[in-house]
Amino acid sequence: MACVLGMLATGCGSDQSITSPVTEPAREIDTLWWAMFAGGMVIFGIVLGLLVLAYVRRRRSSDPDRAERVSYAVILGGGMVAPVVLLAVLFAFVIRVMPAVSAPEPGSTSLTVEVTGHQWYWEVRYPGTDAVTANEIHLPAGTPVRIVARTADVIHSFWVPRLNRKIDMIPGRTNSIELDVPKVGTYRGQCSEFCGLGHAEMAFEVIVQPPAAFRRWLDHEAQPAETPAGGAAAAGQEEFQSASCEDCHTIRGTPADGKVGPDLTHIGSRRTLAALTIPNTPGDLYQWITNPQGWKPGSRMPGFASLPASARRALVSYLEGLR
Amino acid sequence: MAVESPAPAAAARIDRLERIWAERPGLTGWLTTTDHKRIALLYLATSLAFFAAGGAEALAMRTQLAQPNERVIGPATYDQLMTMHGVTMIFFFVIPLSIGAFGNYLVPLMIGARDMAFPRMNALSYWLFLGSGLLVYTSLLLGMAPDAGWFDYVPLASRRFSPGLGIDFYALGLILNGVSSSAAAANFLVTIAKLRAPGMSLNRMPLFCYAILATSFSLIFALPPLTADLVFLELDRKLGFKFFDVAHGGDPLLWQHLFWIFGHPEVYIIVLPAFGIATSIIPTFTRRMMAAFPLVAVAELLVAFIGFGVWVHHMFATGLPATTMVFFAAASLIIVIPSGIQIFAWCMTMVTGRPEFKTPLLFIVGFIVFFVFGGLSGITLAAVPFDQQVTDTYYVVAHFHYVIWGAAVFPLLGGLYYWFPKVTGRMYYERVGQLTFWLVFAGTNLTFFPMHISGMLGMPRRVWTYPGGLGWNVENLLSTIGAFFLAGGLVVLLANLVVSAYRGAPAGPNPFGGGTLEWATSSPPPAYNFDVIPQVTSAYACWDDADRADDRRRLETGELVLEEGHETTASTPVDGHLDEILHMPSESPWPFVLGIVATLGTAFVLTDHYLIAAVAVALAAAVLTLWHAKEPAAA
Amino acid sequence: MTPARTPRLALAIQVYALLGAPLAWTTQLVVGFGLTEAACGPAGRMWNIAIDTWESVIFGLALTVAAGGLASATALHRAVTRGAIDDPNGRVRFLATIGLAVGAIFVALILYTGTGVLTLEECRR
Amino acid sequence: MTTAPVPRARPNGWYGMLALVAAESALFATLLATYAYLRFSDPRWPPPGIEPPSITAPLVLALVLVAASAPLAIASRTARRRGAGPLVAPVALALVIQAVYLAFQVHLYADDLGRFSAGGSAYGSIYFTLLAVHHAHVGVGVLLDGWLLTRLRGDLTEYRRGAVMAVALYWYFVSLAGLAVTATILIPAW
Repeated sequence: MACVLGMLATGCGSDQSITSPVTEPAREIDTLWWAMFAGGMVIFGIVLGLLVLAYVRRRRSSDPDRAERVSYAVILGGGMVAPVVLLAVLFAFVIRVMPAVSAPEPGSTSLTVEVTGHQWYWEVRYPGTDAVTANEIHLPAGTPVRIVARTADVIHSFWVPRLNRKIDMIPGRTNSIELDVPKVGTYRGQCSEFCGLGHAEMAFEVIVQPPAAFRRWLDHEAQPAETPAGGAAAAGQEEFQSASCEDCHTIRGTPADGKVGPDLTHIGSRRTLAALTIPNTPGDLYQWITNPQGWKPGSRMPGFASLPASARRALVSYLEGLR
Repeated sequence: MAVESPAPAAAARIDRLERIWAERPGLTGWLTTTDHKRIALLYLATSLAFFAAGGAEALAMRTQLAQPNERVIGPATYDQLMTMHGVTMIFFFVIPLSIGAFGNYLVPLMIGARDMAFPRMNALSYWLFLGSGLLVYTSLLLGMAPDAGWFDYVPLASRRFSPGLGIDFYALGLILNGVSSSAAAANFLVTIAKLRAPGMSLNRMPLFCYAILATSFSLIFALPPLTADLVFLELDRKLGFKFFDVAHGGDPLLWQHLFWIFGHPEVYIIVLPAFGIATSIIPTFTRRMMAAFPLVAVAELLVAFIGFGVWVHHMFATGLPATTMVFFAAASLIIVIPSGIQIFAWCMTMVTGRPEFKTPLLFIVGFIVFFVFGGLSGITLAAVPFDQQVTDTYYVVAHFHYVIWGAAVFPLLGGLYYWFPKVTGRMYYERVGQLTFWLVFAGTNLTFFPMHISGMLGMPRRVWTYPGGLGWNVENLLSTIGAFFLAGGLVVLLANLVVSAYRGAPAGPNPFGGGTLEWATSSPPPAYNFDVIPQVTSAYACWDDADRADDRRRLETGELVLEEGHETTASTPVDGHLDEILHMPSESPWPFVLGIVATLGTAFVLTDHYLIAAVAVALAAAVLTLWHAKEPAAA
Repeated sequence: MTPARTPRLALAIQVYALLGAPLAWTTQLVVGFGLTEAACGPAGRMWNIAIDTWESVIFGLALTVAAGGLASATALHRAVTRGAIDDPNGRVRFLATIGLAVGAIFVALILYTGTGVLTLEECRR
Repeated sequence: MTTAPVPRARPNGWYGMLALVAAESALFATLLATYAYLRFSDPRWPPPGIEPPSITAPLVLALVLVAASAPLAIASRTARRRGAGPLVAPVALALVIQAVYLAFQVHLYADDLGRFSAGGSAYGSIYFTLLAVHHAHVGVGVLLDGWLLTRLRGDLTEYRRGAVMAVALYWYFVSLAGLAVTATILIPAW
């Protein structure tokens, strides 16, 4: 069992581990886990002990009546009485933790973020503002936030292991969980309900900032895209319209209002592309535009290898300019 | 207690029995057989073939997951492999092997009967199973296998998001498989209720039969919800019904509820026969009766019964009200008690007996280790908040592989060794057998233990690839190495059995000194099983030498030899008093024909040829009227 | 009125000892789960059903029926060990032992379920 | 006619039918639970534009179906005791009533299909599926009656004795299921 602890210890630091909680609910689940783990190891030890005892005593024959009486005692004790008591304790512990991980009471949160699952990215909206982004959820530190989880197509599951339990996004239902993150930082999450070809490449990040910095980010995010000054970026904007990108993507402040793909209004300021599949650098963006299926097989975005390289470079500089 | 050369009068009776029960030789014999032993061997061969297919799918998946960002297999192929791996291992390997092969072969022998209650329906169950397996595997060969996971959640499985025929292959194939399993379950229930040897009251029935009884109850009541669910899905996909379409009043959670009302009893259906095998092997190798016999018997029935009230623990993350979930959390916790009773009963039988750790018992010890470890991780999954963290991660994959592979397949492997002498008449090589145990034991741990860790580190299920740098790389590499190591161990195990089948030392009727009635017959048993229907006075009839000697005497006088045709005895269900002599139908081509007609009919529904499918249904009805055209020989 | 003298009653007690507690839990699960599903669902919210009162009624009924099953199993077991019931092949004693185990487990399960449902807040997702 | 004493336990065929009845009752329980589940997940039930079904015709027909299994019960008791009573006549009578019942129900079913579609809403889907499954069971039952009549010519062998009892058990189940299905279908009309 040493190897269990060893592996888990090395894993503690990892970015998506259940055993490195940051918020109150995640900590309660973590405590519940380690309690169950300890109890489990004790019981596992007892059974292993019995098996070893059976091996050690294999030569000795005991008188049948006494054997049956001893067996009945151990079976009734270990198989019925002890479990009823131990499970009652565990059940009480479970009942105590359940409210802490339930959906927030109405009115108990000061910010709401609507996250909608699509086949294979996350649409993020901030009600009360025009801010729409994708795959990266900015939150103010130390503030109770209600995440409203919906889906636009199949069932997905919103899950940031270090912050709270997962919640499924089911058509026709509005589920929600509370994220009240005390520590500033970036926390990785991933879709955890099989949703088709791109299920493996449907990750997202929760970026927790100090409240002031968050406020600045939100105001900026709500602004429509600045029109590019000139040069390559302006050429890129025409390319964006003529190459039918606008049928799938929305850029607020421009005629582009497609709903199939994510909102690209401030794509330049995002850290990653294609739901955390690739970093957001001009080179990667160029590769992505040329052949998205190479990075994310099954993605709905067609490849634009047929466009001349100069057009694709113009597109990249236009999109990178959308800070 | 060996069968010495019988006196002349007895020899004449045995010859007459052999002539009556003789089977047609060659292929037609196999196609028309209704002998439960030959049907069991058909089940064994077919389920092992599907096991090889399922294993190959697993190795392909593990190769793709060996390292981060690998591109050996694309997501389209991976999703088909992972769905087919799940469907194959559950529906075409572990249940047909445990119920079709072990159940069919052993239940009539253990209760002292000459065959199952409905021999021809028994054959039909096999041919429908084979038909459904081939139907589903045609989809893989055509490259359009189902790809929405073994539980096939809607709306991903609806026509809009899975337009191909893959999901239709899944739904119709499993409906056909469900019919086969329901027929088998009904067959077992009536056999165990009516065909027990005189004197075998409920408290003298072998514990393996209690496990099969519990499994059959589960099958009878669990399969209809799955069939209804699959019919709803097909109506939605093919005729545009609105069961699961939210815009028109439907609800995707309806699919999940109905699937898991079937799903969880299904996993107890997988593990219960394995409990039965464990409770058969342990008394033989510890030379004492199973401790607390009544408690172990009721524990198996309780696991099946409470298993129907736990299904929402698969849906804890769907946002149901806490008060709804708590019903199922409580039941999921309490179901540990029947398992606990059995674990302590097994251990105490070994502690207070004189265990001889031969290969079968080694596999059972391995089974206990995995079942306790998997059972404990199961309890953690019953704790709602923790399950809401780890559901749909590799922690759950590790749990159910420990419980299905470790706790269901290990006793099956032990059972293969334990009853190998009875089925083939030859002994397996003991030292090689123990080697295969340690290989498979190590392989299982190396493959499935690391998955606990990658699951705790947040790795979701069913991902065809994963990024590096999240601490998952080591675990996945170990699992892949373990998977190939495990495959190697299984090849050695199979080789050991195949070679021993031809070159093993001849084994007498009871090489291990087993206590149940199958050890009272020769190895391999004759077509009619028992020349005299045995009288039973205890749960371990083979250890009652007086009764067995009594059988030899009654062979002389011809009492209960029943040699006027395919005959066996029937007794009252509770107390096992001799009630009447039954006439059993003999071999017949109709089960095979009906199997083909039903499979083709399903295939026509699949390809929207509803008219031809209707013709197939009419044809099936015609075959059924001919089923007993010549009524079994009336007395 | 020892069960031996009235076989029909003895049979009824045996059946109650075996099936009383399990069926009580099944009813609690089906009715209780159905109630929460209905009352917290989109249609049910309009009828504002007093869930907790109904759940405690179901809980009470199930518990008494199950406890009755356990009690009759104990009586049966004591009667058969005292030899008051003729049991040639040991089947009645076998069923009595089973009835005790079944009764105890389902009483515990009904207690777990009932306390859990009543502790948690109605319809909180 | 066999001379052996009447066995205490029922024939294997009867127990086999009991297992089938158990599985089919699980199927009907699933369908009725689905009806209830969909009812509770949709405030407007039945959806606007679909009037609830009329009460009289389905109720009367359900009671007729229950009555139709009475002659079968008589035949079954006669078979069980190997009595001298008639067997062919009661089975034939039951077959006629049940066939007429089925004709009426199919007519009502076609009439409903004219009023609203199965693919229009979840209500339509479960309504038509539930009725179709029950009508199918009645159809199979009528075929069983027909098959039984062809086998009852000549004396009552053990096989035929079991067959009569099994078919009677099947019809007890189908008529009770008919009551449950009718009651569920008429929920909106209460």
